Amino acid sequence: MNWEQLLLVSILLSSLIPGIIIFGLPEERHRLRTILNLCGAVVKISLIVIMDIGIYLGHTFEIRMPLIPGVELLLNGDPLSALFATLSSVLWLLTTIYAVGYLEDSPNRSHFFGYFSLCVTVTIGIALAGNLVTFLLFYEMLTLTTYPLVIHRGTDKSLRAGRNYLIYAFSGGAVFLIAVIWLQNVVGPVDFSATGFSPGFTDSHGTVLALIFVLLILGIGVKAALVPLHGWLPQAMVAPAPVSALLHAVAVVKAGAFGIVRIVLDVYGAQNLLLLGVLPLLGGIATITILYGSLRALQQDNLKRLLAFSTISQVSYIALGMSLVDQPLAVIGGLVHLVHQGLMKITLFFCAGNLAETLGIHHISKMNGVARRMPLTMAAFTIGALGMIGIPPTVGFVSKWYLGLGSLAAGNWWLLGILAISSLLNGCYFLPILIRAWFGKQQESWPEELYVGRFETRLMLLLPPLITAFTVMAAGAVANAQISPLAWVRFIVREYGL
Amino acid sequence: MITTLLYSMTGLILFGMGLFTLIVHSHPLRKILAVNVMSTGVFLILIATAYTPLGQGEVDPVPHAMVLTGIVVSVSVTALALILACRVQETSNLDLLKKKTVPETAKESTT
Amino acid sequence: MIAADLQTVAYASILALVAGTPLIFAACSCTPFQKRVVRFLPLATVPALLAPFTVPVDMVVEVPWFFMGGRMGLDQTGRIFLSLSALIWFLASFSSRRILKNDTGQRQFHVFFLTAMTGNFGLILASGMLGYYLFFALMSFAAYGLVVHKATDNALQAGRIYLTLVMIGEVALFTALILLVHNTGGLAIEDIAGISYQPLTLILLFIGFGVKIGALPLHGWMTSAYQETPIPAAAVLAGAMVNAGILGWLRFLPLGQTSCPTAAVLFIAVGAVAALYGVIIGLKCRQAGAVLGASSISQMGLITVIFGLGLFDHKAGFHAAPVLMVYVVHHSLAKSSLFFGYDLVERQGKILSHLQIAAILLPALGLAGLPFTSGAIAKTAFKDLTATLGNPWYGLGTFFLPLTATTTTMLMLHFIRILKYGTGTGNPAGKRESGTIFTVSVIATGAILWLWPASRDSAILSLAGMTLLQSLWPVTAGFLLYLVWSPIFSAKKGLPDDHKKQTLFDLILETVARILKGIEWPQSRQDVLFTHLYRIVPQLRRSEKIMGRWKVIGISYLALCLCLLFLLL
Amino acid sequence: MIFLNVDNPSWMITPIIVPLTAGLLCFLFQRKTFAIALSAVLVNLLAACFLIGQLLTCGPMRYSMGGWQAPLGITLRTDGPAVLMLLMTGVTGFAITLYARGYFSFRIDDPGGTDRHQQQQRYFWPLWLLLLAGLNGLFLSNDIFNLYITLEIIGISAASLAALSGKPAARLASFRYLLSSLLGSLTFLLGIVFLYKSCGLLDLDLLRNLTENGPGVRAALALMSVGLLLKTALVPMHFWLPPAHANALAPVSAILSALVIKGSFYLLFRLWFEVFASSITTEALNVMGGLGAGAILWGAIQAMRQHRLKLMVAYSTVSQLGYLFVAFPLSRAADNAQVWSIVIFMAMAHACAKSAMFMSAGTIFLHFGHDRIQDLTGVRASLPITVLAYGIAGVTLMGLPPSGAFIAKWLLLSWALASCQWWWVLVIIAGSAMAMIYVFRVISRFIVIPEGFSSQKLEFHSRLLEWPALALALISLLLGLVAPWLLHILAKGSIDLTQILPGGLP
Repeated sequence: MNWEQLLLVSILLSSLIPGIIIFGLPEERHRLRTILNLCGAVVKISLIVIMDIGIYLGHTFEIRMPLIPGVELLLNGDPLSALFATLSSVLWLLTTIYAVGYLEDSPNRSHFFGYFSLCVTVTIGIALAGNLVTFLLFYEMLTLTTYPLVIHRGTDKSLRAGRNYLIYAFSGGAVFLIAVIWLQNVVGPVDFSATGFSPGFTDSHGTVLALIFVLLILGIGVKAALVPLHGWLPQAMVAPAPVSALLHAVAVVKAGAFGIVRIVLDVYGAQNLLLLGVLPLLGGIATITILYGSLRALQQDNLKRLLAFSTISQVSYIALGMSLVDQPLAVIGGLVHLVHQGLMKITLFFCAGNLAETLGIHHISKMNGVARRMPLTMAAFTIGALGMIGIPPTVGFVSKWYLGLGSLAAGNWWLLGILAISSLLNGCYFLPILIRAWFGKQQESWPEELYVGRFETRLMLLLPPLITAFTVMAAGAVANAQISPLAWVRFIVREYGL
Repeated sequence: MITTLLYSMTGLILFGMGLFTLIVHSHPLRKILAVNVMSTGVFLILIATAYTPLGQGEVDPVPHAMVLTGIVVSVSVTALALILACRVQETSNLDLLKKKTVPETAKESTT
Repeated sequence: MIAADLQTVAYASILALVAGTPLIFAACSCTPFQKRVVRFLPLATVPALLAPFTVPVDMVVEVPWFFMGGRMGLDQTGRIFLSLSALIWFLASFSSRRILKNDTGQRQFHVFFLTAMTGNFGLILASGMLGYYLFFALMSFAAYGLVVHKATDNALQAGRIYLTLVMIGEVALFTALILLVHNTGGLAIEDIAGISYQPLTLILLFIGFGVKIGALPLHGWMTSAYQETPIPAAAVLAGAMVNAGILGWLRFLPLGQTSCPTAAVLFIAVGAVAALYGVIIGLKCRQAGAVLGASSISQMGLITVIFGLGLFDHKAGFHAAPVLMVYVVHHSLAKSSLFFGYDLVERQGKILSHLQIAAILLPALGLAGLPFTSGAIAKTAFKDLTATLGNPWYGLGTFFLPLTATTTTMLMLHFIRILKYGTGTGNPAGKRESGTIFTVSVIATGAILWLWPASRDSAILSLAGMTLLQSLWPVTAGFLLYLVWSPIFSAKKGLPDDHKKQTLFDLILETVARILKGIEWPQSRQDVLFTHLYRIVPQLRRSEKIMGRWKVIGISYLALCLCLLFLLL
Repeated sequence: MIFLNVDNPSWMITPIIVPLTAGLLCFLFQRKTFAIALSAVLVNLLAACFLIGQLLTCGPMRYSMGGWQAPLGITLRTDGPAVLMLLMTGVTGFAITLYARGYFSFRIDDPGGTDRHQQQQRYFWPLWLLLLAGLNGLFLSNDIFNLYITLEIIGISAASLAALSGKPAARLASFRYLLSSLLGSLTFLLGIVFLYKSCGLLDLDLLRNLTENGPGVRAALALMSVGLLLKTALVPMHFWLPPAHANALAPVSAILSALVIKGSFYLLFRLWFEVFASSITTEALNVMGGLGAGAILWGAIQAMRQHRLKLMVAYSTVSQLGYLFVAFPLSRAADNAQVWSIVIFMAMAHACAKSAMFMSAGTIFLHFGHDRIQDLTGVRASLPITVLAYGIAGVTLMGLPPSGAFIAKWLLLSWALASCQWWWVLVIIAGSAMAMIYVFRVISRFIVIPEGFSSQKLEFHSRLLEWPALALALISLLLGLVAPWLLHILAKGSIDLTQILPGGLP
């Protein structure tokens, strides 16, 4: 085992081991638990950064483990996985800090943080998966590890949400499994590679491969919350805020979107997909999802529910970018949105959690004038929301810009219109919130003011959204710098030779 | 040949009768007896296979060995079945000799 | 070599400071030192005031890491715009630091004020398309904070209309930029020169910047926003930020390099209608700010016409560009002077003295083109332009221009009338300072066009006797007409309030919401499904019981035996 | 010393003799029974490992008991599937033994306990060891009549074990179990009679070599299959299984569900795919597959509606068995070794997972005094490891990666798709989905701790109750990762006949 392989394994172990230890810790030892969590997160980030550098310098990170003929587990660090792994690990650190603050004094924290760590381990596993079987393995485990988090509150509502989540996720998983097996039957074992499988198969098995592609997208679309497979996501917002943040920005939905990227870029490859002619389908679904999510978000009064619908809409940008896979600019837009959406959405969820945890505000109609009570939180929220709309210099603009250029380059004028409409709709549901919060008059006292102290809320709750909001601005403002999500995505696209 | 066939057919008929009783009658004791009749039927066929007309060669010893073993098994199984039936009767207050159906609710003790 | 490098670095840092200083001030106002920061508020504009005179023209500094490739520089146009804007911001920042002294939302106001300033300076410096868009958005959204600052219902309503239109403008601009970049392949503004525009791009550019200048279908925000914004902020809104729209057009449809007759007709038509329509709106208004807003719609209409004239071909563009600049300078200074005057009135809280009325009349009638004012110079330049372009545009100068002068005169008289009978709140804190600012701005309005080399020809031309006469009669006509309108207006008590209008966009949003309510599904549909499923549970139990009966077992046993025998034999 | 050689085939009697002897000893001494049982089970496990080693070094072996050669004598043999089944039994049996120890001492130490518990323990060990001997015999035996004997031994001891709890329901269930088991073995015996009548052979290797199978042999196969199906509890003959498994003591349930069922299935599979492979028709395979599909769906549907934990687990056994039969019709798309690999993976994963599940259910029953699912909220707070074990085992039942069941399902789906028999795909997926529902219906109760929930503090914790279950669950989950190794063992095919019988067929 060389150092590259050791690094891959230790990346996975750096959160797995703390997770397992935390399960065994008694409830009272919160200090040790916090230290373990944070150490794990920091170690993971450092290891992943080392891997990033290694990948940039051209090292190969690969572990193979054959199971049965044609089925092997393969962990592989390529630029794309580095992107997702870095995002997840960084956001995990912030979410952990946030969760420690959020769950202060609440019961069952060992359990919660244990699953939290497992969940991130699995997410990193998804990032590092080097073929469809490994991806599937971690993909299914992700459902298992997030389920206890979704039902953490234990109310009937959360149980129902959990039930629906499971039904959706496993149905998707089953379809995905069938598709993966079928694909293997047709083209043999496929590792993720820059070109996808050999184009010869497309000539001989065109219809079947197109059908398999549809099945793959359907299967993965459940997690990516593509309409009409999105039903679980708005319900799952009954989970505690850090979990929602995790679901929406770090792990589940993101894993789905990442899966679409993998399927499009690495399994099929641009060449094959163009020959098969299935890309308009993906583009169509993405478009419908973008519009539908925004339209439903317009109706919501519950803040987290609104954010959930907004996620549905935003994540589809990634799928949209992938549907224009032959256009490097669109691919850049889609890929970079993977990071950008995560940053923005996690900010918004942190802020929503702060409002709920500090003042007991869950509904937009109760938010009048809240910015005067919690200016920093709302400032972060504002940045996140403006990012969602796509106002420069936030990162949201960068994604939309590339997507727009890409869709034009592909000659799809109407996609530009969709982007414009989506921006408008985003404005329609985010701007009223901002107006309420900043300029609205507070009518009565807050529903339940839970925290009174030096800062507007607990420091551990306040810092993560501020950091992410700052990143949303900064990553946009220095988008063209040597080290930025955009730069890395350009590197990826270069690697793919697009 | 006829002899073999005769024994075999008798064995099969015994097996069938046993099976019929096992299925149709619900009384535990009858069921145990039915199983015994069935095994007797099988043994009969088995013995019949060993039959060789006089002077036409040696008698095949294997079926005999098998039947002997089978009888031993059958006896022990019957003993166990009887014990179990008695225990069932003890706890469910059924009279073994009276014809009364065994309640089938045991499967679901609680709902 | 090193010296040259050093020089470049120095210029670059000056340029960065122009936009950076207000931003730093904004950041500082978020800290506890806010009070001290506010005292030095005008300092934020100092780099912008100095930059036009220190940084060489047409220098471009590349900042590759910044926001997808930043470029900034100061060309001739930018220089004029920057000096103009810096002056107005400078005056307004004096004013605003005093007026808001006792205001509770002071911090919020200053953050928005300074951010808008950053945006305004930044967009002038930007010489990349994305940079322009970035600062333009920054300015537009920050200005929203200024509009709704009073947080009254009226202010919020005005803000809502403003924000809706800004959103539409932003999206249109975004789309237009993507189309442009797709066409040109580069992100620098110079790349635009000489490309052929698609009709869609033209329309989107018109919408994107038209919102800012209140071009005709997008004018809805102007009257109410000008009224509700605190007056110093309104002064920059009307004097400086509006120009961002013009500059946007100049940047993205460069005059002298674009020839696009269709667009020209569009611009001219829209501008001409707006020039008159603005006055009609304004004459019905009852509040000074709203009247000024309406006047802006009208004046910007004229500027749109000038711009449209320049779009015909390259030659027209070359002629139109300087005229446009003259007109912009004139309008900005005059309009901000009017706002500063309005500010003074508000602070005084009582009726103006005759001297003050005379002082306000100078920029007011200047807008109408009274001889010896900056307006006369600007209009002369306009007329000159139409003369150069020949038929059919000559008519614009001879007929249309006097018409607008007449109507503008009416509007301005209406404004002064409202001021005179209006009741200011009275805020003696900044009264003296306010007076100073007003004086400075009036002097600037009166003097700058006379001193400015670029407008010297027109200035001399405007002094010719014929021209004097030509520019005098419309004013007189307007004066007389207003004498007629004034009693009618006083009689009309029941005119609708300026704010209670429902915009088209509200209607659309409401309709969408209503439609969406219709398609909302019941939350419990999954639960309904499950209840149906639970209904078969007893049947399941029964069938399992049946399968446990010995008879059934026997039958299935026999069936299986027979089946296998049959299949295997 | 020759006896101790590694390549001596007579080693293979160890897994039969040792448990048998230990069972007798337990029965005779009644003291230190756990020590005896534990050592026997340990030896059994070691022997299984040894036999695997032997198989890997020396290839398949044959051993004639008492020196009597086939066709007259009784032979044993080792090959890939057999040793893997031995290993499965060894591992599961070892864990179950430990668990049983914990289980009985918990009940005996319970202040409210009675002599009854002591007595149960006394009978449990000998019966369990006898059962183990029978199972090992079944896996190793190469003589069809001997197989019948082992089946009967298994049947008798299993029925007695099932009755051990002494509850009326358990006794009745056990009686039904015994009767159906008898019906099954008699049918099997009738099949043997037909077989012997047609060809006069009992040795499996010799039977396999028959060039032509007459109608007698085919009829015999049909009868034997029906008998074994009855013992395997394939739908629609599963009636005896859920009550028997659910009402037994927890370790007994684990044994019955994990091992006993596998025994008869293993035999059936051997008959169909090795011995009489040439006489199998596609229609017959399809019928078996259809029954398997029915089992998957029916078992899962019934499991979903259960209110009691153990009954639910028992029905899930009915469902999981179906997967083994769905492999039948797909075998045409693959060669024999691959079909074996499906069955072995499925059986091993299911054995470990199901016993872990029953153990967990038993532990919960012990601590809470009931197993009503709806009243089991928040069990995690008191029994975290048990719940974890249950959850992991559930993951295996659902066939999620990297469990052994996943590998099996992967292969099943792969062949189903390759041979365009998509209906099996639908069935398999539907079965997994329903497994998800019935597993998570329980897990969500277990792990949720609603607000204001006060967990019962349990004074007494037995590690033996919790850890064996977790270990088995983990094995079942990680089985997929050692798949190459298992495949390697499995690849050591059966013996070349010319080697055994230099004289040719009699």
